[in-house]
Amino acid sequence: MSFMQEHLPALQVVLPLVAASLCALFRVGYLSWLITLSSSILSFLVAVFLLLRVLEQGIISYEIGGWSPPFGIEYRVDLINAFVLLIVSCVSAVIVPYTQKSISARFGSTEQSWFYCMYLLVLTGLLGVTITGDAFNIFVFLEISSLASYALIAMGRDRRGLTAAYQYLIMGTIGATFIVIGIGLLWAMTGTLNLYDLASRLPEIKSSRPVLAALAFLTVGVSLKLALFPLHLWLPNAYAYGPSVASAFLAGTATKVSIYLLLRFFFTIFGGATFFTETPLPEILKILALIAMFAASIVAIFQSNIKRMLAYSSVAQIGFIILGISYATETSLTGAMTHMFNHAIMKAGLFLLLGAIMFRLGSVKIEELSGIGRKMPLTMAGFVILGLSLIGAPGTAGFISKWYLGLGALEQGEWWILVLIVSASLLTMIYIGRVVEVAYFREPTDEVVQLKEAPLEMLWPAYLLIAAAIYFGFDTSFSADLARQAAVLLVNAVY
Amino acid sequence: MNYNSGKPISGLRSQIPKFVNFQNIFYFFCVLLLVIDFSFITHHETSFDSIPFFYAAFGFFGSVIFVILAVKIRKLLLRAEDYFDD
Amino acid sequence: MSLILASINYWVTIILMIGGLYIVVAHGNMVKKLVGLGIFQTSVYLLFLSPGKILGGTAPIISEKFEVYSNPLPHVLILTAIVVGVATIALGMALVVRINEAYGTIEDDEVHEMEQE
Amino acid sequence: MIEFPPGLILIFGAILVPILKGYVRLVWTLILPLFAFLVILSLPNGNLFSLNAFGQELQLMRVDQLSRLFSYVFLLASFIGGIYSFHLRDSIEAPASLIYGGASVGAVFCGDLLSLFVFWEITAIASVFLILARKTARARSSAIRYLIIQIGSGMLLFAGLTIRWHQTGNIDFGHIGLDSPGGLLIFLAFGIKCAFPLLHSWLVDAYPEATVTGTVILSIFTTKLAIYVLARGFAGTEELIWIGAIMASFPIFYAILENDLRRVLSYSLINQLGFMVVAIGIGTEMALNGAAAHAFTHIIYKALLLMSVGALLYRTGTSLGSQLGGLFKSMPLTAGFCMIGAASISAFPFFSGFVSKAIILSAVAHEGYFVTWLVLLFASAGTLHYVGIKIPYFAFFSSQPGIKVKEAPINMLIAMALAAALCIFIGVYPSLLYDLLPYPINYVPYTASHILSQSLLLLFSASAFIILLRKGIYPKQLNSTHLDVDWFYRKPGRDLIRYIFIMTSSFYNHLGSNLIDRFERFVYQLYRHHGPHGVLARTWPTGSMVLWVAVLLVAYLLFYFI
Repeated sequence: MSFMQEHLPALQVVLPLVAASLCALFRVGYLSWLITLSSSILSFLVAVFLLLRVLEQGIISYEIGGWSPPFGIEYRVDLINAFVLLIVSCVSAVIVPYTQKSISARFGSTEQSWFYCMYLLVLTGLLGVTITGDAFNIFVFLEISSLASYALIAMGRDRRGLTAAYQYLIMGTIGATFIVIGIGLLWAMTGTLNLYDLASRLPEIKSSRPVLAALAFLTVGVSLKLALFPLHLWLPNAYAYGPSVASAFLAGTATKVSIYLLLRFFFTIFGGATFFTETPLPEILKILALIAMFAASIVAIFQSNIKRMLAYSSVAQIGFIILGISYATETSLTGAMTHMFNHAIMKAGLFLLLGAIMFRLGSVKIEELSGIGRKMPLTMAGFVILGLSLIGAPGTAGFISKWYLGLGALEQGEWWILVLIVSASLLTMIYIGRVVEVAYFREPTDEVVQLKEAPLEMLWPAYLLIAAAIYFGFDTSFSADLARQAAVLLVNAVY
Repeated sequence: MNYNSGKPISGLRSQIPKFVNFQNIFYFFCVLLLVIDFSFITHHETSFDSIPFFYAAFGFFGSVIFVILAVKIRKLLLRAEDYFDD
Repeated sequence: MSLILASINYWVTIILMIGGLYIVVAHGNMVKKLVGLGIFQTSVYLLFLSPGKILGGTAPIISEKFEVYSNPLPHVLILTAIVVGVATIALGMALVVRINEAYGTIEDDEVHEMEQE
Repeated sequence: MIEFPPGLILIFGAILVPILKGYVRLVWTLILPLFAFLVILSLPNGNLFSLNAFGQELQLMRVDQLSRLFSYVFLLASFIGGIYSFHLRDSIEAPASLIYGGASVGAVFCGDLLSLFVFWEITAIASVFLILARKTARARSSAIRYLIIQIGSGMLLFAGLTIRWHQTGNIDFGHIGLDSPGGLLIFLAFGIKCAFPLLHSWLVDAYPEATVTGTVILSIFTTKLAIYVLARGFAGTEELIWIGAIMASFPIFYAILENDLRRVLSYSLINQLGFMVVAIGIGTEMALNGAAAHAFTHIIYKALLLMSVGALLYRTGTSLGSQLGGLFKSMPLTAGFCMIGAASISAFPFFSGFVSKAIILSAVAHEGYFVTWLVLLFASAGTLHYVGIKIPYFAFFSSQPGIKVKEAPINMLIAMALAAALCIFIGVYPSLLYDLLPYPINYVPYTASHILSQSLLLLFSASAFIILLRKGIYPKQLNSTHLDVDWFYRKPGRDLIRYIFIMTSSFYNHLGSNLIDRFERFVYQLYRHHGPHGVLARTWPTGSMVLWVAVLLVAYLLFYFI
């Protein structure tokens, strides 16, 4: 047991990786699903244990292969990435039970195995990016997860999934390469790749040009990966035309991990909140975030494909998170990290429910959904609850994060930001309201009349997320308090 | 403008015979109240409501002015029924 | 001139980088875009490798005969990066093949037009 | 004794409603308010229930005389509304009304602004379903306008409370006042729900578009909740006197012109709110008593009036004054109840409106606001015209051949009878109501002077009506629209918003391609071989995205290096 405990950080990454190769090896659909399910749940448990240990004894440092840092690769778990690990593994563990039904309906046994293999590789990559303390390792894991997610998206039902995957590939690769360039420049200046070693060496040469260039490359690269306006153009198509499961998974995790990277680079490596006050970065980020909040929401209002609408909504929500980051205070970062957590729950749940509609109806065009609330009451009720949470209605998780974001803005005396947050939420209300109106207040079309409620296997994972979205709307002791502790670490650049 | 001219009030004519008695009673009450007001009751809500027939005059002329004003205002505000529809 | 020659590796890196990006932007053929992407990635390999080379240095095998060694780390890293790059290009090519099957063309404006319908 | 926010009884109880059918549903929807009422009755005064959430201690049960009074009347109205809507077969309206009522009761007991905000938003969201359930295109677009404004009010409240919290460190809901930006925002939020002049258009826009029962339910809660919170937070705010005076007077002009009887009643709702707002602005104990009492009686008689017009709409399919008339013979009971409601709102002696309005008028006169007093007197005379006479006259007495309908359904009649009985009962035994008022009161409404002055006012005002009608001066009922403040956002505002949306989305869509266009022209100069159909002009996203990458990179580099 103590052996297991000691190697938990490695297990976190190795488990899904091994499971992925097993899937590729056996190529039996159902077996692969079982493997995926068990490894997802196990890695969720590992993440929980890691979090508990971090809370108990502080930072865990793990030396891969016994090579001590900064020469070897170090896995280092602190509160910040333990939190993100938990988000990623939790979303994954909830989604896997759902996948069986929707994937087996479309793919043969072998293809299913490949799907699960890719899914697990994405998971591996995301967990790896989060847990590793080595800059180059970040790039490798990032590419593992990205390559696998391109493949996942290309498995969509629509041929546009292929072009979406291709676009995503081009953009993702450029983003990753930018990150490598940034890392390369930092390495050239300091001679180390260990994040924490970097963090201790950088302050002396912080204002030298290569370091600033590295910062620019890292910022752009990560912004691309996290789909910050205007670098988000790959995201809507990718989420809209990929399989619903992939959309749910990626929406819940991939962008969150990229945001984590941003936090890690900005706050840990470049020295916490002081770095923010010294550069014009917060202003740029704030403006981009505000544009994202509004432009993407407005575009979302005009979408006819609900998956695309939600994808644009993701861009807007990322805007909210980045807005919180741009203030770089304890409260605003708490808001940003809580929103990361809440948004992962809400968006994953929304995409799962849409997947259920897609499964039954074969379309998620808004005009084809009229009256669906009567035929799929549970699905649509869930959609409404999560929609409310997305809007930020009190009593739901979404409210908590916007509350902290608003407070963060108020602390800086910028009450008008509060007004903007509120108006962006109103825009959210409009696009969610459109769906609700069509689903409940229009007469069902002939196709809709024949529908049955979504299968239970697809509903309960979604409802688990819905329950979480409500629960975290009332009990903030887990999400917000943990986020606050993490925010304190970030602001003070403790590592 | 394509609104109907509405229902004419002329229908009232046919009903008035039924109301004749009622109307007389109504007017009788008006006069009776005026008399009572003038002879027995003093009002003291404000300084000026003890002026004789204050309430009656206010009620009557207030209403007349109000209705005439409303008719004038209507000229400004009146639009077709489907004005807001596209 | 000597300034350029002294840091020739960086100049080459920059030229490759810009050239690669330009191809990605300017060419509508999806395969050519991937080629551009490849060139862009290659520039990064150079960026990492060139500072690792020390003139007169040798392979980092400890021996009494040599005192100056090249830094082995970038080679290891770039080996990984090349693998990643190859995988990316391979996946990209696979996607292009599938796009060609689905749309009958790999010119992105034609594909785009078909998607708009 | 159950220490549990009583509003939640209705909210949670509503979940069961869609499952239930027929009489079981009726009994359930009646038991819920009854049970909540008994719970509140058993509660002592004080802060009874607090909850830790959002890092704050939320007071969910502040029980005192004022909150008791409003909760009683809300539950009473819910009860009557439950009977009235018995005939409904759809599964949206009934639970929505219960949740709406529950949230209003919940809001009344909130001891802090944050939980108030929560219930505030629930009322907004639950109520919009009552409008949407009409299922017409007009109702749909009206509902969306309504929702946006209601949520907007909630957001203002939220912004106000955060600012206030930030300044004072607590979010207790006591007296707020206008002297801080937070207080101002909260005032505005309350003002929207209270239909302050210029902020009132949502009410007359949306209420007449709701369903038959929906309008009745809507008229009960939102605005009276606003009166309650104003009485709590802004009692004695001088500005309210003027706002209230305007509210009491301007709607009478619209009400007399409007054709849709439900819209007439919506305007009259604002006019009656005006009386309460004036009383709150005066802020003495007597005035606040008057506001509370008037809110109580008003809820009942306004519901009664809307129920009777709703019954007409239900039977005839229209509520337009120009298409109704002569229904006295076919719907005599409804007509009778309607006239009781009309007498109450016109404040005839021995009807409920009289005993509450008299307190307000006396309080206004007592504090020496003579102009306000005259305005309110004028508004009272107007009320008689547009509701007291106009509604019964055009609905039941003016002749209109060809409409032969049945009497209203029995459940509607029972509901109306209950409300009508209450109107008379309170009018005759005012002490029942006075005992419930927040402050001790020894007011005698039935003095000879009061009765006489009110009778004179009403009778002579009525005689003016008769004369004007005969002379043909009285405005005709026209199928028409009368412009109100909502014109600003429904015509130029809507066009502006459309324009902005179109501009943003096209800007957004073409941003990439335009930039590339420019870039292409630039490149074309340099490299002629690219030709006129240069690939750079293409809009496929990878190209423009990569360009964005480059642009941003350069931007960041510049910013960092400077």
